[in-house]
Amino acid sequence: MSRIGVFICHCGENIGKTVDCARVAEAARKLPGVALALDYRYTCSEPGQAQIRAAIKEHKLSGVVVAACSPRMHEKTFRKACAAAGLNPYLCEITNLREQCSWVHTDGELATRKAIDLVRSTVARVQRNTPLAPIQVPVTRRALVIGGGIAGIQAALDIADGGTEVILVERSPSLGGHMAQLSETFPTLDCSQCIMTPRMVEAASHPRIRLETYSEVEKIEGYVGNFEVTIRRKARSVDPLKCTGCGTCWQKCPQKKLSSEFDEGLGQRTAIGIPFPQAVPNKPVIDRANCIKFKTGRCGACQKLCPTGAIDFEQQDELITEKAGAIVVATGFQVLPKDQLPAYADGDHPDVLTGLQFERLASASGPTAGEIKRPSDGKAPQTVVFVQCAGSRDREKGRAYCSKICCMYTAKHAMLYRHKVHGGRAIVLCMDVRTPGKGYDEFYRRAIEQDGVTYLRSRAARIYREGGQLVVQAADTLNGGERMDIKADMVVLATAAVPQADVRALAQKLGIGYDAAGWLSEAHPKLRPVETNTAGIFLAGACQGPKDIPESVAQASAAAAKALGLFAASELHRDPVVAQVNRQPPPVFSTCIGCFTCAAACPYKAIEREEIRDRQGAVIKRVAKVNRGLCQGCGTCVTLCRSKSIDLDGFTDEEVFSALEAIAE
Amino acid sequence: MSEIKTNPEGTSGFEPRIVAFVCKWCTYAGADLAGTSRMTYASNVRTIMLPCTGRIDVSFVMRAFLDGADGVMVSGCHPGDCHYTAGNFRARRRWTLFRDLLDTMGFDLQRFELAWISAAEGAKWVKTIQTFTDKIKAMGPHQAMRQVAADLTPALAPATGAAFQFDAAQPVDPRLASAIGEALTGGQVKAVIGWTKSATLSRPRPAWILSADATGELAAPGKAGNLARLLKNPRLKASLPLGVVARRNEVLALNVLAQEVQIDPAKIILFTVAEDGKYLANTDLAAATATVMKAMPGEGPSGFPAAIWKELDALMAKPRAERWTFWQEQSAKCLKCFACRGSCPMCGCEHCFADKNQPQWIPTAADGPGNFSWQWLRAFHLAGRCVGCGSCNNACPAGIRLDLLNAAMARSAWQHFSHRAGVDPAGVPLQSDYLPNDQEDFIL
Amino acid sequence: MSVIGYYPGCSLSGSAAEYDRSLRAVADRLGAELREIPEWVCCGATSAHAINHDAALCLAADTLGKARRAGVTQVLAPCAMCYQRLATAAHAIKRNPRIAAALKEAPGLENIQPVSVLGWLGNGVSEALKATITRPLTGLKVACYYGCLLVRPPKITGLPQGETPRQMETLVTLLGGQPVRWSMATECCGASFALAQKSTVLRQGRKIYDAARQAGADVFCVACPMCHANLDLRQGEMGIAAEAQLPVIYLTQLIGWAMNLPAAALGLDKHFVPAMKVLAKGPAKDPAKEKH
Amino acid sequence: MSSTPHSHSHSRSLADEVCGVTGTMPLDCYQCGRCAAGCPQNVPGEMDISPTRVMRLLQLEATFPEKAEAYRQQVLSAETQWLCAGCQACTTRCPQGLDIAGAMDVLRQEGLKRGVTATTRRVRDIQALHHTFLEGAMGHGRIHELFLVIGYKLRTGHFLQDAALGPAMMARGKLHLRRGATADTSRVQQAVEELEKS
Repeated sequence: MSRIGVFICHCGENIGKTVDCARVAEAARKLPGVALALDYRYTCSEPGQAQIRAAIKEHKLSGVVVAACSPRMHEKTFRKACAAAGLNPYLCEITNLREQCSWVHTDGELATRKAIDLVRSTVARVQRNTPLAPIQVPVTRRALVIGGGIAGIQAALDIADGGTEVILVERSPSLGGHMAQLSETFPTLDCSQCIMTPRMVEAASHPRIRLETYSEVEKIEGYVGNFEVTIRRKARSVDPLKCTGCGTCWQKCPQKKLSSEFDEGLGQRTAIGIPFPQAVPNKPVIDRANCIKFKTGRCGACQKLCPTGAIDFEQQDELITEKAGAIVVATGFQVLPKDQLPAYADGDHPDVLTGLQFERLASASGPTAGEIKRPSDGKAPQTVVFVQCAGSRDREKGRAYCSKICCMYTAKHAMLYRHKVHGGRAIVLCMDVRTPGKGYDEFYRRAIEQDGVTYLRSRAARIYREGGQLVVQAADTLNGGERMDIKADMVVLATAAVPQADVRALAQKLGIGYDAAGWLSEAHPKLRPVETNTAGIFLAGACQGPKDIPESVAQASAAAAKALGLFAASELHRDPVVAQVNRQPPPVFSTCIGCFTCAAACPYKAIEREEIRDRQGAVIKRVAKVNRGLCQGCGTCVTLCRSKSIDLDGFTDEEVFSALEAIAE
Repeated sequence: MSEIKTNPEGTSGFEPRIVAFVCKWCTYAGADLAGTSRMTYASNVRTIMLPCTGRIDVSFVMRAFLDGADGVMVSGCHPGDCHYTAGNFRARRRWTLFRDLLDTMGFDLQRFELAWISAAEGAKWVKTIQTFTDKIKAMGPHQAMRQVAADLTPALAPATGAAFQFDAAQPVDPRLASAIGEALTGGQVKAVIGWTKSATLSRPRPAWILSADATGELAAPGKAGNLARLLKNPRLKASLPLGVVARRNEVLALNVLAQEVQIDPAKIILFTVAEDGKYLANTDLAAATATVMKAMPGEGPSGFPAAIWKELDALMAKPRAERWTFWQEQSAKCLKCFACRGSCPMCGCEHCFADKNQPQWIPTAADGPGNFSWQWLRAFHLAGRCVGCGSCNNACPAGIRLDLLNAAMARSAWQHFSHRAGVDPAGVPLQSDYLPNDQEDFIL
Repeated sequence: MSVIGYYPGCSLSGSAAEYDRSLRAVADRLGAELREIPEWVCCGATSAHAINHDAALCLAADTLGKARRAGVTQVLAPCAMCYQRLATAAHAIKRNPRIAAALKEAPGLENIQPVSVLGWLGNGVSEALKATITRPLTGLKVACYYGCLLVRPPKITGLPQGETPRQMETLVTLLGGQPVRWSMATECCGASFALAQKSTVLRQGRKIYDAARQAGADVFCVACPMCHANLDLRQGEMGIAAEAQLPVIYLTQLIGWAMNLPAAALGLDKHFVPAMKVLAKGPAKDPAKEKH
Repeated sequence: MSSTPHSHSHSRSLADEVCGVTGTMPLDCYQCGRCAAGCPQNVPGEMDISPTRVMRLLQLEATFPEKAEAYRQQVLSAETQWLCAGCQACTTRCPQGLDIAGAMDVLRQEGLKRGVTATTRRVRDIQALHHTFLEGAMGHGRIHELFLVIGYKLRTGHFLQDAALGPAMMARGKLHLRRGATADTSRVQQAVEELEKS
């Protein structure tokens, strides 16, 4: 006869307010196989856990049921407590009385009845539980970092400095990401590239970091500690080993009028070249879509003039596979394209800019060498209107969230403009100004108090042209909503930060979650902000949600710490929730008949064929065998097995059936 | 502790019992989110968490119903979001077939809800549960299922139908006999499975021919039966390479067995015979398959007498309740003799789930729940595998229309997945496979 | 092209007679049958929804019911106001079954679909239309003026680009004309305030006129009797000298003209700001012109 | 699902009325002012309070029962809702998806129902027009423009307004002396009564 201990948590008022915990305990006591049932105010507290440990020893419990919050919250806590008292942690199960009972039901009677059913069910299940031992798996001491922006670079550097190899994959030809595009950074107004480029060089020259620029992650297999990554090296059409980065090719390239992505379309580039002068690595790439040679077969100037003969028009994409123990995802964000804002862009008026375009305009290395000139006629704009929340906090358009960085960079833009165009008028349209952060609010006030920027509390209705003149329709909501049509020479839209267009595809390759907007999901919003739901994959930077530079860097270091922690152990202990094919004494050996319906369905190719032989070595029968290292415990095989010869530890058919039958009683 | 609120009308009236099977990564997390966001919904649902929708066995669903659930919901990650990459894709196929089986049996699908609910969709969880609960409340208790337990008078109508074709044994085509003789003497085969006169029955019975001079016992194969089932015989190993007198029934079955690694086609020679008993050729499985395919219509499930589809249509045309009663009466006749299992070339398990008791997959008694559980699960295990040879019908002493359920599954496999059993020895088993765009209009 | 229900609405049988006339002429040339809804009632316009929500919905819904009994599933409402009211009713019927019930309408009323003149000409007609163009509006600079209700609100009209519609431009281009790029295409003209709150109409009208003028337009192209009236009747009052005034032409009139239909058949002689002198610039000779 | 917001006051607030008719909740307004910024009538000499302020007053009326009466007076007696041209620009642009133009309709009707509206000349004119029009529509099923104008002038006494236009329009066949076709509206009238009852 089993001896189960049942512990019902009030969670202060959270459960106790709706569920009559005493009654639940009373009902539990009556269940067969239950040795004791106690209700307690905070079972997760130290005294609460002590209560469990004591009971295990005193009553020689064969199993424990904790009826409390969601298992996703405290399962580990309570299983640890059991282990401490010498009970196998997998003989402890959680009943969720909070997230899925007391918090979501208002009727106390019905909630209490439900609680009793759930407890009864879990008790029945625990009686079928078997002790399990964690699986040990080896760890590959190499990290993969996806994305070469500031977050990716920081994570790579920290991991490498921690003594582990890093492969840093960046899809564009150079490291740097958005930060390399910025002019100055808030709240210090120090030049972005001055602080960014040294980091890029450091990453490139680090003995333990291997750069894979102009490359993308093609496929990911395996599991924590043992990922196998396929990387596509896109054809640069330039042999990086021969190329010295002398620049002859891009100086001589006749195709000079291509709009520069790095300058957000405000500048021009050649068909071969590096995205910006400080690019790392300093090796050019041929833009095959626009290269005359590739389009017409003629030209080839670069090849003729290259002193080292590095140009290779025949170069093909290359697929390489690497092993990695941990993965840091740092793929960043993009800004909402203007054409998504028809009411503002006025048919893509050249003088309506995105924030990122203004950064290029204000940047000393930008197309205007840092002078604020408006694209249409190169004149210095006398009135500039900065429009915040351009696409953000727009429930109707499915972007209810705040892009977080715009308030600060808009204040910065307005400041920079006032510094560069003396006597110019800077008007900011905002709904709120959100400046939490060290020195942030002081910075924003400085824009008003020292640099004379005008803030108008309004969301722009529409931006249109009257004759040649841009007009911004606004209203001063602090003055009863008085309408103001502001004539502007230039408009800067603080366009919303949105997820990378193809982030969902990547998330699906990695098997990690993302929210409705497309931001990657952390394992827990408060307690596990840098982990994902997939062990061994961590998040850094704006791929998780809008973040400014210090936050991205901090999270990158956190992700690095997580990865290093993983590498610190000689081998990993994985949850033993894996499938296994039954084995029985001869002559049966196993009820498996080796139809391998399971193998065909296993997403991890974890099911192998085992041949059972007699003493003479003749094959007696062929049966399925699960590779415990590869198996991730989805249980698809178990369901498909007709002879019911495979089962899933931790979720066995018996456990499920007994839980199910008990619910019905 | 503060006062606990109770609203009286909440506790009065019919409170449906609803069981939800959800995956750990998406729906369970979504349900937690509903809690942390303090949304509220009906308290009728009892949730059972599993790692993945791929783990959710249709037997769990049926057991929940048999144990008195008025509604069952299954939910997991949206397609493409599966934590295990494709568990939900396979589950989707399983549900498509399962729903068609339930529908054929006249089970009310309104009581079986499916939904994709992500970890971010707390609101969707609330809406889905609430709407489902309200719906079931309106529908009332699940009477149909209670009926299963009740003692039904079996339908004693004589067993008739497309698959019942007992024809007297005819003399064998001499060319077949001689071909077999040569193969045996020439040593291409150690033994041949064929047909011979039965001492007791008018129709032919299977026989192992071990020598050329035994070929005299051969009789022409009838239309019924399927020799492939003899390949389950332990004698098999000693008899390889083996010859098989093969009609469409055998050829299709052998393909399924090859697909499921139960036979090695290289070690089997087929003495193919036309439907009229004429000997065609002595070939390998691939060639035999080609011949059979030519004789079969290019569309629709493989095997099965053509007449059965009309019978199936007629059944499906009946009101749901009538279908349900029909099948209850059919399964009431079952004696649990398992002759269907023994005669089926596909039932190759040495230890059938029906004989397992930890856990017990089906109640062992030959009563309402016991029979019903065996009948539907047997049919489901044949989904995408049954080649419609009708052996089970011929074997069933109670004359239960097993073939109709098999046919329904075969049609479902064809209609939704263009899958035909036994035409490709290398093909992936129906339920192990999936296409990202498999139909799913029935999933919320 | 198939049969479509026709709901002229009050103004097309009065002040917007030329809209009605030109629309019928164009439909005729396109081989489209307009089946006028028998016993159609006024849509209630601004006033109904302004002071009596239920009346507004019932008036419009009643016409939808009559359309169903006339055996059509689509109702063409050329007047932007009528269209918007019918569409709003259709939308409300979906949300609130009480309306149909109160009108003793059988279920399914929500399936009757109001169609705007843009929806009608946009969907598939364009091809047929191309074939009928024999007098292209070469060189004619057109300010396509949608006003409000043809496109707003998107939830009702189903046009996602509520801010920047382009259907009229597409059609005008198809006619060989030259749509100008301007920024007042969906600005409100003051609509029903012509009587009770004229200052609005004059102020808005002037704004719209200036924008079109600056954009170098020769004519306004409209699809709404109110827009037409407010712009055509009152440019003088807006303080615009006669020679500087811009003709205000219905979309269907422009199409008819491009189809080489006689001006009179299109009611092109009915405007306060004469339209002919501008149109006559067109390449082909105008048979109707001699009569004048 | 109990996650839809409700007003804190117990009696039905104007916000509740608006929510009932438009299905959108004024309490969701976060006062960004985009409605006011794009409103053609929110200019000096026209609307007396801006649409965004109207929404704010609705929020206050719903959330401060103790001062609700004062707020209600203030918003119902505003000219704004009467000067709204119903151009739908606000509804189209509201980032919170609120039907602001719809709210204006509700406010006019609540005002009339409770006998609290602005009483300025122009508001009375506008009301006169609406009533004349609706009576015409409900009465004869169709609007005859000449009779509409005459009816309006009788109501308001603006006999000379646009006097010159009439003949000019007749000359162009845009205005007829005799009433054209009419249509039966008995069904509509019954329906309206029924809806008003419930």
